[in-house]
Amino acid sequence: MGPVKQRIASEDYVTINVGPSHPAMHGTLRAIAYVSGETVLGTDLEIGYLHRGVEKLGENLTYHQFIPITDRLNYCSAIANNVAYEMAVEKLMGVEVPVKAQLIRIIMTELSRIADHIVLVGILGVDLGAFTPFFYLFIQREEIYEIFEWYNGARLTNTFGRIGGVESDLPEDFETRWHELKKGLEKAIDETDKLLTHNRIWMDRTIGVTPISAEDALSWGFTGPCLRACGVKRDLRKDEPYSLYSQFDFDVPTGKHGDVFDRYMIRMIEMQESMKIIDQAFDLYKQLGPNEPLMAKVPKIIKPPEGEVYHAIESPNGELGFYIKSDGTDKPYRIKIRPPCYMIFQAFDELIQGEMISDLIACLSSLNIIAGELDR
Amino acid sequence: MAIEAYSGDGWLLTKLEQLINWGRKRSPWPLPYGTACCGIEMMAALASGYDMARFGAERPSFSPRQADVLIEAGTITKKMVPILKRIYDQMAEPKWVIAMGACACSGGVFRTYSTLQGIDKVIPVDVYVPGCPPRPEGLLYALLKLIEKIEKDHPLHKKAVLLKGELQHGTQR
Amino acid sequence: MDWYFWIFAVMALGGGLFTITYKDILPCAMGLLTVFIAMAALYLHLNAPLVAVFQVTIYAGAILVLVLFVVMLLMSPGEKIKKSQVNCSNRFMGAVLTVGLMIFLGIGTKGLSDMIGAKELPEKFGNPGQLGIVLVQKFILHFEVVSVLLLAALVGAIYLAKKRI
Amino acid sequence: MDITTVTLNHYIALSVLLFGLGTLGVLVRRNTLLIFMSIELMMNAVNLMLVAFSHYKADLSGQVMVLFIYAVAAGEVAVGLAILIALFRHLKNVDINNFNIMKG
Amino acid sequence: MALKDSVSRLLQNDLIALEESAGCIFAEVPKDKIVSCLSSLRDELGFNFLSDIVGVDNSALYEAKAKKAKKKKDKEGEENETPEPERPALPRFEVIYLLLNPDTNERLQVRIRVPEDDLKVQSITSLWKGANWPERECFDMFGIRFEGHPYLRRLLMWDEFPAHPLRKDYPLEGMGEERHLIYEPEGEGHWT
Amino acid sequence: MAKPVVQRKYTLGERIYLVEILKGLGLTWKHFIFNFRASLKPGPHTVPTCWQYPWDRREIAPVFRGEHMLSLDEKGREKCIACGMCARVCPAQCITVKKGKVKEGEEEKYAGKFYPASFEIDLLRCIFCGFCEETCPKSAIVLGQGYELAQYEGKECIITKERLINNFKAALDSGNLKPPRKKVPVAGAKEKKSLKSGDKKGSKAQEA
Amino acid sequence: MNEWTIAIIKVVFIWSWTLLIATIMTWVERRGSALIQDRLGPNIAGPFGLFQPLADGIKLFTKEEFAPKHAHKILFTLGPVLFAIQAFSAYAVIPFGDKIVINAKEIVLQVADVNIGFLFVLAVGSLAVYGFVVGGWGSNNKYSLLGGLRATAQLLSYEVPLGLAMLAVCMTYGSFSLREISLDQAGTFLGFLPNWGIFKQPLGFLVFIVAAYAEANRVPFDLPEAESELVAGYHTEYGGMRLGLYLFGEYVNLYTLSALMVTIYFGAWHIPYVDMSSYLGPLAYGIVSFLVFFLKCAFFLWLFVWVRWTIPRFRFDQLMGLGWKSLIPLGLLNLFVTAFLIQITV
Amino acid sequence: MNGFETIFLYVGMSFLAISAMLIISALLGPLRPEPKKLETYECGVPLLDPAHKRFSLRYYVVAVLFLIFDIETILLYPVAIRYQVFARQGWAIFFEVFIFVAILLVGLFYAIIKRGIERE
Ligand code: SF4
Ligand code: SF4
Ligand code: SF4
Repeated sequence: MGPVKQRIASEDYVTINVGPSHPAMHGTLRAIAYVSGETVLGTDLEIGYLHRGVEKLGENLTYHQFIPITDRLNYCSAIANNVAYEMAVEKLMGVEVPVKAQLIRIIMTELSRIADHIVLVGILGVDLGAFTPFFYLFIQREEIYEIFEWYNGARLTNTFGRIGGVESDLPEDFETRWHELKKGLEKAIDETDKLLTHNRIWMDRTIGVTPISAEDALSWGFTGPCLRACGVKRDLRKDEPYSLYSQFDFDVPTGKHGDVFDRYMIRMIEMQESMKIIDQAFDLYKQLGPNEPLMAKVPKIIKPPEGEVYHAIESPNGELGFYIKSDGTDKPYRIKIRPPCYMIFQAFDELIQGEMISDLIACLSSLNIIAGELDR
Repeated sequence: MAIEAYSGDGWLLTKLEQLINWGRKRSPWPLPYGTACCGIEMMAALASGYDMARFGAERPSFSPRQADVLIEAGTITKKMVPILKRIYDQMAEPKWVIAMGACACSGGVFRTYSTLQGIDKVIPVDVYVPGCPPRPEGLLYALLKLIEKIEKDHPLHKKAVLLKGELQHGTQR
Repeated sequence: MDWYFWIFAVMALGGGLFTITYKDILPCAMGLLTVFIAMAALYLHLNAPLVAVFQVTIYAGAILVLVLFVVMLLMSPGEKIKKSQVNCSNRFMGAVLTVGLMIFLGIGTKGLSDMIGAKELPEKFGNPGQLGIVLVQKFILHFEVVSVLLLAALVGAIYLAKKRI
Repeated sequence: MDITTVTLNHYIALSVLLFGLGTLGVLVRRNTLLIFMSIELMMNAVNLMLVAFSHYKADLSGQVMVLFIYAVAAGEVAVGLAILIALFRHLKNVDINNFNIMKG
Repeated sequence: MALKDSVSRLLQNDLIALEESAGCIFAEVPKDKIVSCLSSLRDELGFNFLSDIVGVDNSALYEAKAKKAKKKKDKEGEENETPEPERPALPRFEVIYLLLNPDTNERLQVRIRVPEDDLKVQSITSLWKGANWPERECFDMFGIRFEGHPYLRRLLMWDEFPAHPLRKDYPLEGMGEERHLIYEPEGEGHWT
Repeated sequence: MAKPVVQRKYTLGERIYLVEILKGLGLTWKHFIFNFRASLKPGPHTVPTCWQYPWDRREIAPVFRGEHMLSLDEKGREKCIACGMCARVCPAQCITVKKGKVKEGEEEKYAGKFYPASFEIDLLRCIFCGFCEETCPKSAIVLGQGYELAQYEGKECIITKERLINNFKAALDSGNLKPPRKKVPVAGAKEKKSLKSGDKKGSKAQEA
Repeated sequence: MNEWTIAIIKVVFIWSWTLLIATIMTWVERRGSALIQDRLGPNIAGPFGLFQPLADGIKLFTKEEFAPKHAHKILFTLGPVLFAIQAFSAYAVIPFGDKIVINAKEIVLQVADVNIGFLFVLAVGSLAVYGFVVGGWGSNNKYSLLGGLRATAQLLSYEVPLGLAMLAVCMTYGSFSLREISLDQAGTFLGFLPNWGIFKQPLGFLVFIVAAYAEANRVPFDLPEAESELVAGYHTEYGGMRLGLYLFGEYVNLYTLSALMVTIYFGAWHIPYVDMSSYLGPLAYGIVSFLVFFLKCAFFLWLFVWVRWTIPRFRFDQLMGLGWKSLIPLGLLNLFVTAFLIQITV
Repeated sequence: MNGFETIFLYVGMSFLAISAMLIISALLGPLRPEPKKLETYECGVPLLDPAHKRFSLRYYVVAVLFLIFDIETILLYPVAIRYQVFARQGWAIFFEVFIFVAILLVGLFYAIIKRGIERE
């Protein structure tokens, strides 16, 4: 048995196996909780139930063929994965992506960020017993899917973009759709806010639950909303502005205590910030003519020069990085994915010690662990 | 027991069978076993837009004892195989399985060392839903197909045959 | 209305017998539950409806639950108490003692009852209200003392339960 | 309720029988929890007697007494089980024969 | 570049190589010095954020290179008999630590090379708590052992899995490993 | 500037539970009444947020990547030349094409010199990425809008050439055919290069 | 018609009535939740999906019934049975209308008007614990056991405030009999308000309703079956009809509690300011009183559903804290205020 | 007949109906017990340890508290029902009840201070 069990010397515990087929474990995570009464003394985590061998698969597919695989990493925000991977390869090849393509990428990434946060907030609500916000939010998520679908034909796993650009232009009715969506989103976020944020039951359930300090969070390798919830203002969009993010005006919300409530609030605010970014990006986009290039000039078969590269973007969950080593052939020599929740989930045991069983669920949901990118 | 002696097509029993089938097909409680991306689409199917509850498939029951339809949505890795099998085994009869998505059906794009190439290798599958992920409509269509299949079932007949069979073969299993 | 008495008398005795003989603890408790409910029914028969309800609320709804709680905390259903079911050395002695006790008690109470002699039941005997009046008029001091007793029990129980030996 | 043939004696008999069962339970069972249950059985027998007397003698004090007995029984069970739990922590079972630490 | 300078100044003798590839800086240090190097990088240059740990199996790369070189040699003909000055064979594995300085947003990649016959590396879990799982994963995928790791066990594959799947000699579709259906032993008594 | 997260101290209203709960109840009541009214209306699509699937379907995007089809040209000839590009580029390796040489007298059936003697797609494997469509030099293979793919048997999901062509015919009849693709403008790709990059990158365009 | 026939008719009627309400509640809950959540809910089985509960029932009926190996076979079955019996029995003393006169024979619309009235409901209600203890313990499953423990602790904790609220009620009305209490609520209070219990016991009603939600295991107090924590709580191992009994029992409990609330706090079958009996014939009056009573119950039943889909659930310690630190003091306060008011008014 | 018979009739009928339901259900449903099916469900993995290791004693404290307070309410019922009568005789009973409750409140405070009913 693991170190957790060694740590808990007292015999006063019961093990409760949470997962893999547990409603709160999203199918593939497993935590063995050592509880005494309702208090969790510690948890042994077991992951790898969704280890699909993506990295090995990447070594056997061409650079292009790997794009659809990245969709399936963080399936809540597939597009962000695509973009991260494509940008890494582009960096390796030294390709400059046309502005219009970048704008489309930004719009889509932010949309997928909203979609991701919707899943998180909705599921957090469901796990804490409030079902209705999930449904309100999912209606809007459905609208986002609709946009994706009309953009390039798939709802979830878009296989968005190509190395060197994007594969198609925004549909003509994007503007109307976006405005509709924006209205709906604002309403849904507002309703969720009304139903949850100030409800004392919700506050009791989330405030002060599984907090983490900024130092610990950094040491564990937290990134993204979970890190910002601790008060560290770190957002790759601001700090290492890739693509065109430096041109946009948006806020990076930070929390203070790093507890579930802060993580939840950060996501709620980030959704609104993302909407702002999309608006700005779309304004820029509209200034460009219809025949602006969407693709950079890249060879038909992608053969980056020998070398290695690490590139990270701010995915909805945090720093999503791709390390790619190329040996000059048309297949990557080694792809290593740095998924954000992989590092975050490690800290789960430390977060949960001394909290209660119900908090285990709340904490897990608030960390937004996506098994697909956790296990790869 | 009278039911045991059931042999063919008594009117009452046929009606009873129809009634049972009607009940079963109108209330297929799902066990949503969403392991990966397909799970998200399954959620979408359960959510407002498509609302699987209209078919009576509300109340997702995570306990296998209470569920009728195992919706296997997502990749099953080799590490997960024993768990999937166990959950299937622990479901109460009658039970059905929907394999949702390429991964569940055949392993999909993940032809790798750690992925199970199709859940039909370990548990029987009633309906396959190709797609990666299938649209929620695709899942609903599969559900409708499953309902069709349930309709054709002969619950009492099966039971009679089963009981007879057990009498003959003893308890070999 | 004899059947009423006999049904519940048999129920009570059966439940009691089950309780002290069955090998598994939780069914034993269920037996005891039967006894309690049968007793409550008998109380109704005896014009003591209030006592009957309290019997269910307190004995069945609280005391037995407390016992069950401890069962849940300390034992498992698989843990058959078969082997240690009966205290063999005490069995014979227990039986003898019990029979003696029963005879003694039976004769004693019978004598007592004969001594007091039967009385006519007044109208509305056993109405909840009357009970209250009796309680307040005759037993008000006891009433207060009981609260102290309960307090002591509460404090004692919590102290003991929290204490680690 | 008209009671014709069921007399006080019936109740006395029933009560004594129950009391006997309770005693037997206390004496022969080794599981402490069962002993507790048997004690409850005995108390119930006593209660029954009290109520029966109160009915046949047309005196409500008997019923009030029963109320107080409830309180006492509750106190007894609460403390008794607490002691049992404390002992259990020590001995890890509930067999009465093991509880001889009181003997010193 | 300022970063390069400061790194080379800080690590001085320990630095084997400092190269840049596609805008990323890779510093190579000796295997046994990794803990001290990383801790000095962390404490003095502010690289106090560990992004990830990457393991790489270079065997196929070397093979391909050797083949290429041989082909080249063959093509160039026999006149050039003198063998090329053989570089000492590089170790098979490498481990790359991806560091980040959250204040200046500089990234630094630190590389160590691990030969196949000595698959032991000092664990850096004492420096970063977050190094725990990446190291475990590295062990799982490549078989590199991290000494001093609190709980070095397979992470993604199940415990009984016999191979290290990300090594280049492991086929993509596996070698037919199946996870045994572990059912608890028959009969009672196991849990009471 | 860092945006502060909302206040975390409980106000009195929050403290006594009731106010917020009543507010929430009001909100859900609004939804309920709205949807209740809507649900009483006749017609399949009553509640605006809920699509009653078998009778009331969402509009599928014309570019949707659903079940494949093999297209015929205007003269009803099969476009596919069995070049195998799609099979090669497919990440899931689910396409099998067998080449056949067009015999004499069959020219009106096939557009090219070669034709696929058999063309099978294993839908169970396919991940609907659209790469095959994108690569096909003749725009022969197209991903249609069919999404009702569920089958009782796994082998029924391996679709054959007949079905692929039938799909196309059905789509043609119902007018659901995808619009022709639009070329993606490539940076710096001037006139001469456009051909080359066009066949690689010229992807489907979807102004619907 | 002699007494027994009437009694049997009443028993059969009210039994099937509660069963019917429970089934309809299943439907109401599903459709109601669906409409609250912008979807449609079951609408395929029968018109408006009305037969959905029937389908569920048939499904559960014909589902495999088995007890897991490690479960205690007797207790595993006994749990749901106890729970259901308890749930059904509690309704016995609650009225469902005033009275109906047929052939000059007065039939009280209540199974049994006993002088201990709501104490009977409380007593039977306190037996609900057994369903959870026996089922949870008998399943021999960790989730079930934890769910059972939670359920028990919760039920016990909230029984006290419930009792305290009732205590104040009984002080005000001087009776336990629910029929007497209902009859007392005719007319007006202070001249302008309907003479309903809620206006005499507003605080008491608050305590009562919160405790009632907890007793019924409804959100926000549905910890015992907290789906996301304990798979399905105490009925994790249950399937088939045994599960059906638990689910039914829950809805029957809801009905009982709503009826109790209506009887005590909402003027039972009285319509404010209107004295029905003076306008209507004896038969019509009986039926109207029944309908009025039922409509009032329906509101509370709907409230249960409505609240459930609006708010999140508590955590265990918060639940306990609410019960012991807020509700019990509130209940006691209410008790003393009532006592004080009575003291100064008599 | 004071109504109690009817209640027992009611209860008895419930019992019969419910048993009938279970029996019919057992007859109609299939029964295919297999060893794996009969295993305890634990999220799909083998059991880690027995379900019945000791759980927390907080539950016990709650139960004890409940027991005591239940008795308290029970004892107050007889008083409460005739309270209006007593009230006419002066404040004595009011204070009696007050003291009675106050003494028990001490117990509640003790339990809360000892943190018996919340986290341990
Ligand atoms: S089939 Fe596709 S979408 Fe579904 S789980 Fe597999 S990879 Fe994900
Ligand atoms: S479909 Fe297109 S790519 Fe595939 S073989 Fe035919 S012509 Fe070639
Ligand atoms: S859509 Fe993608 S996976 Fe499917 S056949 Fe075409 S290339 Fe292959």
